[in-house]
Amino acid sequence: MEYILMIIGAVLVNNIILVQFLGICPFLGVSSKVNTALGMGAAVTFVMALATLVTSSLQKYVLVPLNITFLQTIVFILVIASLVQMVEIMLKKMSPSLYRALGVYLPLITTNCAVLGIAIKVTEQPLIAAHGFSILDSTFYSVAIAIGFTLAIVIFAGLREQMELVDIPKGMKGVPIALITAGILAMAFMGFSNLV
Amino acid sequence: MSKVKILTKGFFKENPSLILVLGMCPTLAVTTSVNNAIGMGAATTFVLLMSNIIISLLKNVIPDKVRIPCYIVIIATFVSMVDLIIKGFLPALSESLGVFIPLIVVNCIVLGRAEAFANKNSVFDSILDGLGMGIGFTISLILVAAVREILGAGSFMGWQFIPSQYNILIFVLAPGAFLVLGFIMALMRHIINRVEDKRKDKMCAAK
Amino acid sequence: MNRLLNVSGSPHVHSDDSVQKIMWSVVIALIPAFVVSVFYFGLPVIILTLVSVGCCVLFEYLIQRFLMKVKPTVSDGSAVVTGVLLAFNVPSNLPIWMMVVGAIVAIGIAKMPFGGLGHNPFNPALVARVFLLIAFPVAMTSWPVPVPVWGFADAVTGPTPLGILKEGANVEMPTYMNMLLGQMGGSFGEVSAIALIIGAIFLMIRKVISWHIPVSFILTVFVFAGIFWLIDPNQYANPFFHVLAGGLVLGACFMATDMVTSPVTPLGMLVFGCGCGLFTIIIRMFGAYPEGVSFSILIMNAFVPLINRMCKPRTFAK
Amino acid sequence: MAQKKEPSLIILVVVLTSIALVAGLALTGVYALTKGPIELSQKQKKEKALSDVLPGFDGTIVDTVVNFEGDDILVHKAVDKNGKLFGAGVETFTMKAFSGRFDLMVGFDNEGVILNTEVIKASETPGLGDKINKNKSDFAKQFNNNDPAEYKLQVTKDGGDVDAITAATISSRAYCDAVQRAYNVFMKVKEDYHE
Repeated sequence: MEYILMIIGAVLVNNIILVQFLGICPFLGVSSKVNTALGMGAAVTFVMALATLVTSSLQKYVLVPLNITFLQTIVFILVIASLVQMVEIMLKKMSPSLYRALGVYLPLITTNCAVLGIAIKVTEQPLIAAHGFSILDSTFYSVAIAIGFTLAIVIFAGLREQMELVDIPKGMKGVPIALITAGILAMAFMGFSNLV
Repeated sequence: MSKVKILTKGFFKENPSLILVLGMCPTLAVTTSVNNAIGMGAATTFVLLMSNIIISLLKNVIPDKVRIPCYIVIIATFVSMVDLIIKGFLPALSESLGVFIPLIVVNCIVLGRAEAFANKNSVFDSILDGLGMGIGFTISLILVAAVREILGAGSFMGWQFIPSQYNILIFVLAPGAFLVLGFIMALMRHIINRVEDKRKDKMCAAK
Repeated sequence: MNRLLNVSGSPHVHSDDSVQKIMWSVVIALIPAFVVSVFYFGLPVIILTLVSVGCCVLFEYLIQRFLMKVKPTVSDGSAVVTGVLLAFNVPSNLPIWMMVVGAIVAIGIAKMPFGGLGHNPFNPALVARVFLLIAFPVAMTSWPVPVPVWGFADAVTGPTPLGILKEGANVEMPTYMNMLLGQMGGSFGEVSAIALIIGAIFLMIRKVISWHIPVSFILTVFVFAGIFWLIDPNQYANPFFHVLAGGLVLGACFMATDMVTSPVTPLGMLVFGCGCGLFTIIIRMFGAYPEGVSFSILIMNAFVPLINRMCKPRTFAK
Repeated sequence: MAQKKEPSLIILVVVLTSIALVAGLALTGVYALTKGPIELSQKQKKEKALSDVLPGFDGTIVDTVVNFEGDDILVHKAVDKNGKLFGAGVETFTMKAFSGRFDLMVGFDNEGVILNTEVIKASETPGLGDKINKNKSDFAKQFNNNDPAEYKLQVTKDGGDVDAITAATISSRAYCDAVQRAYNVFMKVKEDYHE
């Protein structure tokens, strides 16, 4: 039950883009087509789960015992950057078809603040109070967050595809109208507040 | 390019967040109050300046192949320093900016300036560039924050001058961030279009 | 006519005359509900509606004339409909200036930036309503107690039936008869289910709206509320209550059916209606806000392009 | 991977390692410099909260961790010069807040009467839920000098004695939840306390 609530919370209530403002760059950049948005979502989910698994393990077994949590930022970003590289190389070798589908999005993920942001956030306070800081919880949460990311980016891509077809006033075209759409979407998502 | 231009191009014409659409996350997230915006702007400017200096100093030492990891390490170091300093001396600010201080690492502005400017130019030019971009970023943060704080909380830098029953709460919440930024960007583009139209008219007239 | 409305993508209807006809039909359909609200809430209803309509028309005119520099199209009546619907979605004691803010939002944020009528992905009146709800939570949730026209409507405030359910206030629930006729707390246009249904039937006869969305929306709410009610009748309210309470009938018949912001195929409309119903129940039962109709329609508005994509007739040759 | 024109792998590794090394050293230096102030500011904050919730107390503070319903809760027991329990500051929390969680410090006297409450960490909605902070409204003050044994820690709408913040019932309920948890923990501590 706790995990179901966690999923709802991460996908709808604290949607990473519309509520937490993380990962806005890919949200605005890679959301003009529904198919690309889906690809990006899948790639982010994959990397995020992996990254959170590794970073929370490092946090628990290396940084905290050695009392060097002040190196957190630098360690985490290096882990994420090299993970992205590794995933790219491995995918290329092991599953060329998946690589073709996700490959172009992978390098973009290093600078996607959602991955680093969530990796840091999950270390700050226990996700389920009674569990304390748990690697399993963190990884699970990051997958749920990534699903929320995918949901938001796909909905948004649908809206933008439709907007391509109509005449948006000159000054509003592109990023401004995208931000206003995101604002209205964020309003709609506020209906979910305190769902869990 | 003249030195003055290197410094000032980030203020308006190449404003990193309002024109180049970089660093959107902090622009949306920490602009609930002008004080937060100034803090975030100053922190980012510091990181931008320091990383620009170090990277332009080391531009001949760092091999091309590993430059991105090197930049990331350098940037992350300065970010962690800022994080520690703010935590130690400005704990209230650290609490309200939260995770967005460490996230300066992935702010595209910083890595972008390293790639696009600092690794090709002299140290002095890189200092100007870093300062200019940082100030431009800070200006846009303050602009967004001022609109949000005045409309949403009826105050400016914590000084309340509109009674709370006239506050439009939504502007300090998530949707307000998107709306305000969207309209400010539209306004900027409108101004730029107008200026360019006028310049074209002048040139036509001169001919 | 029906065919034209169902299958064309936006912009839907090219001749001004048809848009006008549709819009005025909607206005006529809203008159019964308006009369009932005036009966219960008195003069403020008339004032707020006039302010809302006037501001919507004025802002649309100003924006088109001076910002977009195009020929104003306010005569198509769409701004009037937005104004009336927006006014119907607020408590009758809302300060006038907040109503003006709502009109600015409806026209200046939800409609014109997207290019005007036919291009806006979200229903303008709903965007404004949700904006007001988030911006002024106190003013937007203190409802005057309905008193027939000879009383003083705005003297006392009381909760809506859904508010009673959510907040557990020690107030008696209105009877079903009162909820049907309109003697319950609430935004002034949503109180009388009967008046709204009469209007909706009129629109269906005129073929301005089709039955798909209202029926699937209300049915979904009924079914899910029923399931919860069967599980635990003490904790969850009766499904009839959920259908009559709050803005469900108004939302399902007049807002969700807005042809610009709803799917084009009948199947899509059914999916759309079910989605609205599902989100409404989720928000009503578990969310922080007592009423979920406007949020759920906005969310489903966002899904419309995806629904259209899924439900479009397949092309055979590829 | 390695191509002909690239500099040799060794150089790459050397450069990267030395940069990382210098970075690590520099960071350790800054850390050493800021460690004091960071700990000091955190300690001051805790101490200030503790002295706010235990007004007029000067004696020794004994910290214990109490496991309550699966959560570890830190209790600062206030013991006066004679070894008698003066009261305690309980670091409590709630998961029912509008934004998920907030943390409070609640002070009790040795009878279990609430002396004072203080928000440690909360991110409730600005303008609404953040009125739980004392500088924004008087909401939190109504808890003071009440004994939860008689004073029902629920908002009036739920049949309790606490007046909720207008339009922020959830934050108000969460506050009650956190205080109730603190009270339960304190009563447990009080039972176990042997002078």
